[in-house]
Amino acid sequence: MSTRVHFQGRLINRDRPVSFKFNGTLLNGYQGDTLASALLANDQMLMGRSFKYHRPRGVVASGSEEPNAIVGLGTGNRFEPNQRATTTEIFHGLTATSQNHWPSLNYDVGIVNNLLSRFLSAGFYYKMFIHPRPFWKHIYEPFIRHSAGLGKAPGAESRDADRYEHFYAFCDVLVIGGGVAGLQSALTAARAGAKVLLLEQTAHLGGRAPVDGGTIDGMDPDAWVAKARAELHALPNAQIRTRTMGAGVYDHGYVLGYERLTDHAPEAAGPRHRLWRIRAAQIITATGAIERPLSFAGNDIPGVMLASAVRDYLVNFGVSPGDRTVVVTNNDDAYRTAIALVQAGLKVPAILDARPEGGGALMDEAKSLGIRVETGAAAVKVKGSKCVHSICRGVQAGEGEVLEEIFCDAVAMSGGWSPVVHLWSHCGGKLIWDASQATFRPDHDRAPTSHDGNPFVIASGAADGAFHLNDVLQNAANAGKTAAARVGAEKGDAAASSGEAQGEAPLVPVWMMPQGAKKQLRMKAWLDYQNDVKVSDVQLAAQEGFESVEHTKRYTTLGMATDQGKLSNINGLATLANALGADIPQVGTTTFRPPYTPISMGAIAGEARGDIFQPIRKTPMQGWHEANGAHWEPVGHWRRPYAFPKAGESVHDAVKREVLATRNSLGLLDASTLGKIIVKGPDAGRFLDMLYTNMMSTLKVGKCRYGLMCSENGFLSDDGVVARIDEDTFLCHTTTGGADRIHAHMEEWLQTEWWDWKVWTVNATEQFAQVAVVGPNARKLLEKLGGMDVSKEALAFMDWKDGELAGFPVRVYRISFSGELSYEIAVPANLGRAFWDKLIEAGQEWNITPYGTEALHIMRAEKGFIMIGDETDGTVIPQDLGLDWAISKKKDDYIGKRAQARSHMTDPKRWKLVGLETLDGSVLRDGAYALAEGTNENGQRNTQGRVTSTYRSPTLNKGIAMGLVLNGPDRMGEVIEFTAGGDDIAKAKIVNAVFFDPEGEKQNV
Amino acid sequence: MLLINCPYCGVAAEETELHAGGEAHLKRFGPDSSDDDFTGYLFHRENPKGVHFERWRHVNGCGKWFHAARCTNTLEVFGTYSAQTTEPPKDLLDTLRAKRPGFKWRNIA
Amino acid sequence: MSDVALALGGASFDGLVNIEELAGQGMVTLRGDLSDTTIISAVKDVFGVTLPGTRETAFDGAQGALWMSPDEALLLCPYEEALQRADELSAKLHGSHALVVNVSDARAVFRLKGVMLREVIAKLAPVDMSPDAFTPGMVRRTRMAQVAAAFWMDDANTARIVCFRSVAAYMFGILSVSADDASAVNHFTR
Amino acid sequence: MKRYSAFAVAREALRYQTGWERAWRKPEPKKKYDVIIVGAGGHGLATAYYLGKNFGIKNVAVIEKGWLGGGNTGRNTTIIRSNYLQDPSAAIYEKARSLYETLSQDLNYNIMFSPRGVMMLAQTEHEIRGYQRTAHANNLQGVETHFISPARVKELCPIIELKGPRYPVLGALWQPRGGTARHDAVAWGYARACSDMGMDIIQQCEVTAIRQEGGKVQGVTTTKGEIDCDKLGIVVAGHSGVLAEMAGFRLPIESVALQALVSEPIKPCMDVVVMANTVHGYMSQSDKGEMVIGGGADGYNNYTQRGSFHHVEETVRALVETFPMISRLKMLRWWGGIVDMTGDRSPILSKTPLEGCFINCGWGTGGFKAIPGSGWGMAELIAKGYSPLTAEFGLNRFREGRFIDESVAAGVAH
Repeated sequence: MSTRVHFQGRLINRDRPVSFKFNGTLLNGYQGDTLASALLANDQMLMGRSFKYHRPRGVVASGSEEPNAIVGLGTGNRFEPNQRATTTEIFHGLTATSQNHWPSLNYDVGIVNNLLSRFLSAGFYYKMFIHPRPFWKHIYEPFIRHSAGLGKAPGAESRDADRYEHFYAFCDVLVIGGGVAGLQSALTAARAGAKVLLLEQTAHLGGRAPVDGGTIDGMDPDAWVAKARAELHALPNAQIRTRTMGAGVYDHGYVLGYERLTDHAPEAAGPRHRLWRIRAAQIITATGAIERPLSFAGNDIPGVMLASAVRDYLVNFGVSPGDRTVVVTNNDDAYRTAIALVQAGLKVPAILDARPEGGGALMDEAKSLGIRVETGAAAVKVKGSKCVHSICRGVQAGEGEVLEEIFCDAVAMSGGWSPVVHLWSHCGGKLIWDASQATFRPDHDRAPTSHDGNPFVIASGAADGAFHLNDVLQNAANAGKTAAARVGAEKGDAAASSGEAQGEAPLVPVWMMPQGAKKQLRMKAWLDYQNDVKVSDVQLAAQEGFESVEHTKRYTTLGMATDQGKLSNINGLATLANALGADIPQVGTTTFRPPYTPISMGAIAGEARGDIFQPIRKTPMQGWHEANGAHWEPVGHWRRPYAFPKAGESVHDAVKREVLATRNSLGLLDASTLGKIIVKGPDAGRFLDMLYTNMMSTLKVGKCRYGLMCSENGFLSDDGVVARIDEDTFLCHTTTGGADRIHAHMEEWLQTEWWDWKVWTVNATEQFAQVAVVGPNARKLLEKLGGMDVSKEALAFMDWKDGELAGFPVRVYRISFSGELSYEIAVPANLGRAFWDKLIEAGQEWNITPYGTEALHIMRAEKGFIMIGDETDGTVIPQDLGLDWAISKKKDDYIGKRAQARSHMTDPKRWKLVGLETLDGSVLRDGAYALAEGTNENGQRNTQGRVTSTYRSPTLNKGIAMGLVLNGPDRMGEVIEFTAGGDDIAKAKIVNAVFFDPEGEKQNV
Repeated sequence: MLLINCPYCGVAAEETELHAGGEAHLKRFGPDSSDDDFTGYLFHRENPKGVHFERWRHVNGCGKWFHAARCTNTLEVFGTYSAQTTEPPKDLLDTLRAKRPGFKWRNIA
Repeated sequence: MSDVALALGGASFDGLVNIEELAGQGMVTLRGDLSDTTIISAVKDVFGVTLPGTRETAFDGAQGALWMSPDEALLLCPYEEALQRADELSAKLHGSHALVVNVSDARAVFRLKGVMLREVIAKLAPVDMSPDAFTPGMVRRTRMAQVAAAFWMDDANTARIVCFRSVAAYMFGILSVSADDASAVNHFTR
Repeated sequence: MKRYSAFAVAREALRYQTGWERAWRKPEPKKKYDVIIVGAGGHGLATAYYLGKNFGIKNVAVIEKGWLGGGNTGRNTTIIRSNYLQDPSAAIYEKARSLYETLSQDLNYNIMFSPRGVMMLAQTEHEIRGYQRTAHANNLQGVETHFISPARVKELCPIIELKGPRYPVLGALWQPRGGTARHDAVAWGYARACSDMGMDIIQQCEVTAIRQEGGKVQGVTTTKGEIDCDKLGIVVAGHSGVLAEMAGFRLPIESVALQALVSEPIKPCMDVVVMANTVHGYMSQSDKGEMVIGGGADGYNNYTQRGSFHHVEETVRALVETFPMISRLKMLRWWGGIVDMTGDRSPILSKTPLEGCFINCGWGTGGFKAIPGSGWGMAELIAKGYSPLTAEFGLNRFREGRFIDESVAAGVAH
């Protein structure tokens, strides 16, 4: 039985009881408890079910390496699956539920998988369920998905009640880990003058040292930690962040820090998590080490725990996992657990030490406390199901003959310690095998390198393979000194504190217990607890030729659970190496990838949710559009009105009304989003001649010209009207989506190719609000506003002019994208809304009608004007669109000209732009293809064209379309067939693309 | 997450301030060029596993294009320099020869 | 002109810092060789300041200049004077290779006031905002969350941030969230 | 080869799995092969498999620098679809998809093809038109796709947010027989079948030179010695440029990092694959329960298999907006792969200037879904010198300006 004992508990406050719920039952703990320690205190050893076999599982570790005690936390919009009980601080009202079972944690029908486990060996899925074919998708797969999956999915409609944020920080030396090594490294670096930031994933500094004992500078470790913290706090160049995990090390010194602000206090205001994006010149990984389990049969039964975890629960939280704990070890450190248990008044029936000669001073101390020590011993198997019943002792050198059954209710195991090398390795740091400690540790000669080619990560303390307390401190001080020196901080005293602790005898590697365990035992010896990978599975993988560690990992799923193999990787690797008859370093390790432990999606997304998910670009008139019922269309980051439906009016009807009102009287378009780029300089004309297919250098001051721009690959990329402002200055209009892109395109050519040309550009798009006043009554409206002459004589088609209208300073362009009499009027953006309001007010007598993008599209299509993005798709050249007239024949060169000379571009079989009209006046489908006879070699139906734009024209009251058709312009009047959904076809006649006012009489008035 | 010094404004810019612009020192081939030259100019890119010369723009910053010499395998940035040049500066090449003896990129070695 | 309407109509927010959309900020973009003596003296004549060095600012009361790139400066003056000053500078530079554009309406300007302003900016921009790295007298063009921006500090407790007008609401949104009272990081202050 | 079946599994369970043999042999290289394939990823192994199966060419070696299936085959988001716009793409991807349907049976290896359906969300008017066009094209290409309504989208994928404040879901292009498969199993299944046909899969063997004489390929020099061949196929995603240089020609390719990530496993909540191109992210749920997430590629040349974190941030941001319930899930694992990007972002399956040498590369972000079709076409190209599946994917298309551009839906409107 696990229970709270009556003394110790350095992290809990017994004056502050905390009540919480587990699987609906109200339980009590203390402030400072983790969920795991509080559950143990309530004799709730059973905390979850494994992934594959649904085996009952208890907590095995005490930190972020925990594979078993994984729970669902919270409810409703604060529900979070798969949180580790060992790193969850409890608070009043915490609600936790165990996972992966039905109907309950105690009675789970999924345990049937356990009974079948003999069949469910590694690779089982690949060998089964092959026949009959449809069964995989419909029967086998749904079953497998349901029995796997671990935590419950949040509700489909749940919306995270919390918010998140990011923070950018910069430092000379980032120390990851706030144990004594991290503190020593930070102190040394900060004393030398470096700017230091220290991150600690838990709420407490000090790490393991206060639990493990010994003294530092003659002080109790806790006292030294407090002193170190105080010194760092007093230094202006040092910062400490607790509850902040170093999640990942990325190239060039970039580190993600994952700060959990309110997980322990969910009702607190403010963000739940903060993701730190830290740029550090040097990174010290003082991430400690993780104890390895031992591979013996029944090592997954609840009550079998890491020896260090047993010690942690006892010392930190005053909790014991059992009254009678057997310690199984291959090293001296686990003796500390036995000693602590006995000193707490609990029983340790035996220590089973696999080493033939046993240990050193710690063994002697244990013996002096009366603890029985068996050397050369092995745990043959643990008996029990939901709790430990007994442990069977045998000899490590043997095959598993049971010499003695020892009754106990907990087992503390230790297979040695592995430095946490994840952060060292994330960015390419390499490892070497340390045979004396049977572990991988950082290879100092192959550290990750940064932008300057120099090493930027240094491991410190146990993370570097230094385990004795004094070694840890010396190693850590060296790390701090080296890091500081690399950033040029070398003042002060670099001496380390000195640590005293018991010396330890060497460990003996034990990868299977007993070493010759028979198949039946190996099938019950777990490597990866959560994913249910056993020693026998890894051996099978090797037998089947999965020799690379990556193969084995993927074949068996070893190390791929939510703990990412923190407990299982080295044991699995050693098992594989043994099976292959190879050395461990030859087999190598898998790649370590961020994050160190899982981090929330919310934290990654940061503040970007809801209204600030992405910028919504707004024109000065946006407020009017919003107030007048605009139906929106996203265009890049802009949101433009698609139409302005009135109350009770459909969007479709609104579009129709807007077109007719504009054609018949007066329409108004917010064209502010169009790009406006000013190009100035003695070489501006020459530059634009290269940029546009047209000749722009010959444009007269005061005139406008429609121009086309292509990519160097020949494809049409943008179009717009260019106005010549003065001899040296042009204003280039671009499409809405094109403004930034085309400005960047101009700068690229000017900066990187024609840098000797004298041209300056400024993107003035947002300086101006721009309004198109369109329709037969457009001139009357402007005349009513007064201030400048807008007559045909004073301002002819394709002229522009500065002036004043109704007191507003304006620049008026007489250009038309609708075929109507049209003025595009630019005013300073801050006057845009007032000018718009003025137009609306003054235009009432002509029923002035604001229109959206859809009416704009229809009116341009009625006139046969192309639209970038409709008629073009990145594969279309101007010649396809019959725009040869806009391609200057006089120019030697323009961007895209050479490309357009390639064989496929000049192929007469390229599809060309035509108009299309259905025979019955219906509307062709968007994106429809024109059918041709037969099929191609791949059995696909041949085609001879496609629809690029198609609308019902309110003006002509019939369907109109534009499309690209094989030999189209030579086939006027011919009827061809288009797809119309499913097997349906629509017949359409090839016609001129200008459907409305082909002579241009309406715009030229 | 690269960190590259912009030679124009002196900022050690993180990648999110930058726009990658592909291979450096391309020679443009225009209307009278051969198919080979033009195809090479548009498509055939150096793709070394090692030292590479490339273009970047400090787009969320001073807006300037510049050149960088960078290793595609270690991501080391050997240096950055003006966009207004057709070849890498000599001091950078000296640095490269010292750091990466035997490196070769196009006809630069 | 009374019809002048800011992007957000002068929005403000109080939290870790005070955020206010500024009215009356005139801005003129100058493209040209900033080391050209003709340009330097023309700017001095019209805006009363000497063009600043790389990533620096120069101020004389309401008038000022920000270094934007080796060939671009943003010149500051009262809003109502911007057009006239731009014309004046343009005229003085007639014959020089330079481009002067009034961009007062193209941008929105926010002022942050308060000791926590470094922290609010550091939540959004990949820039070292510590006092030893960024000080009054410097200007930084960068990215704030998802949009381009430039900012500088007028004094230890005042910063101004410039972004495009169309994204003013977004900028105000991310600044306000970052300045939420319950979200202090206390990284630059203790 | 002992066949895999429920019976075999039961038999082996009873004798403690002692009877399972190696999934593929571990041979030493012979002096000479009819065909050498360089690269034992999915594409290389599939090419070898169909050389044997369709053309009886079994004297084949597949040479691999590392471990088979260790490159992009095992580093992708496992999506299988063929709803491409252009005819040549639709042909090869649909060939692949249809082969995936029966691949488990063909290989006697459960590759877990799960035709759960793939939807590509339309979130702008422009995307609606683009996907409608694709649906029309697919109909003529023999690829089953439909444009579906927002209500149907919600029905198929209840966790989606239809009315996101920024980009409401306006519909989707739906391919009901698209889906996912177990990526590693595809490589393992092909490898086992190849080995069973007598082909040699030689791992841990790096090609250091390509030998030629009179403009014709003679063989390769490797870290395990010289090996001769009549024909050589280069199928080494991520390192194509290096091999091409050995063969003496250049490729229109740049290598960049592409990243993906998975969440911790949760119970089934999403039974389709969703791609949201406007916001740049896609997501599905694996059989283990992990949400499998992918996004955009880096813009710079990179061989490190480490991408830049801000792409992950952009992708996750987009997906939290599209699927709000994932906000409190956690990113478990993140990884990168090196992908070959060509000038038009479509692959190259082609003869080369070196006679007898063929190349298959440039799959960019879309290689996994194409494996069986690519292998099928490549095998035909190597065996017969021509394949209708690969005909349009030749190297010469760049010179001619004849692109296969699948990004056409990305154009921007007024």
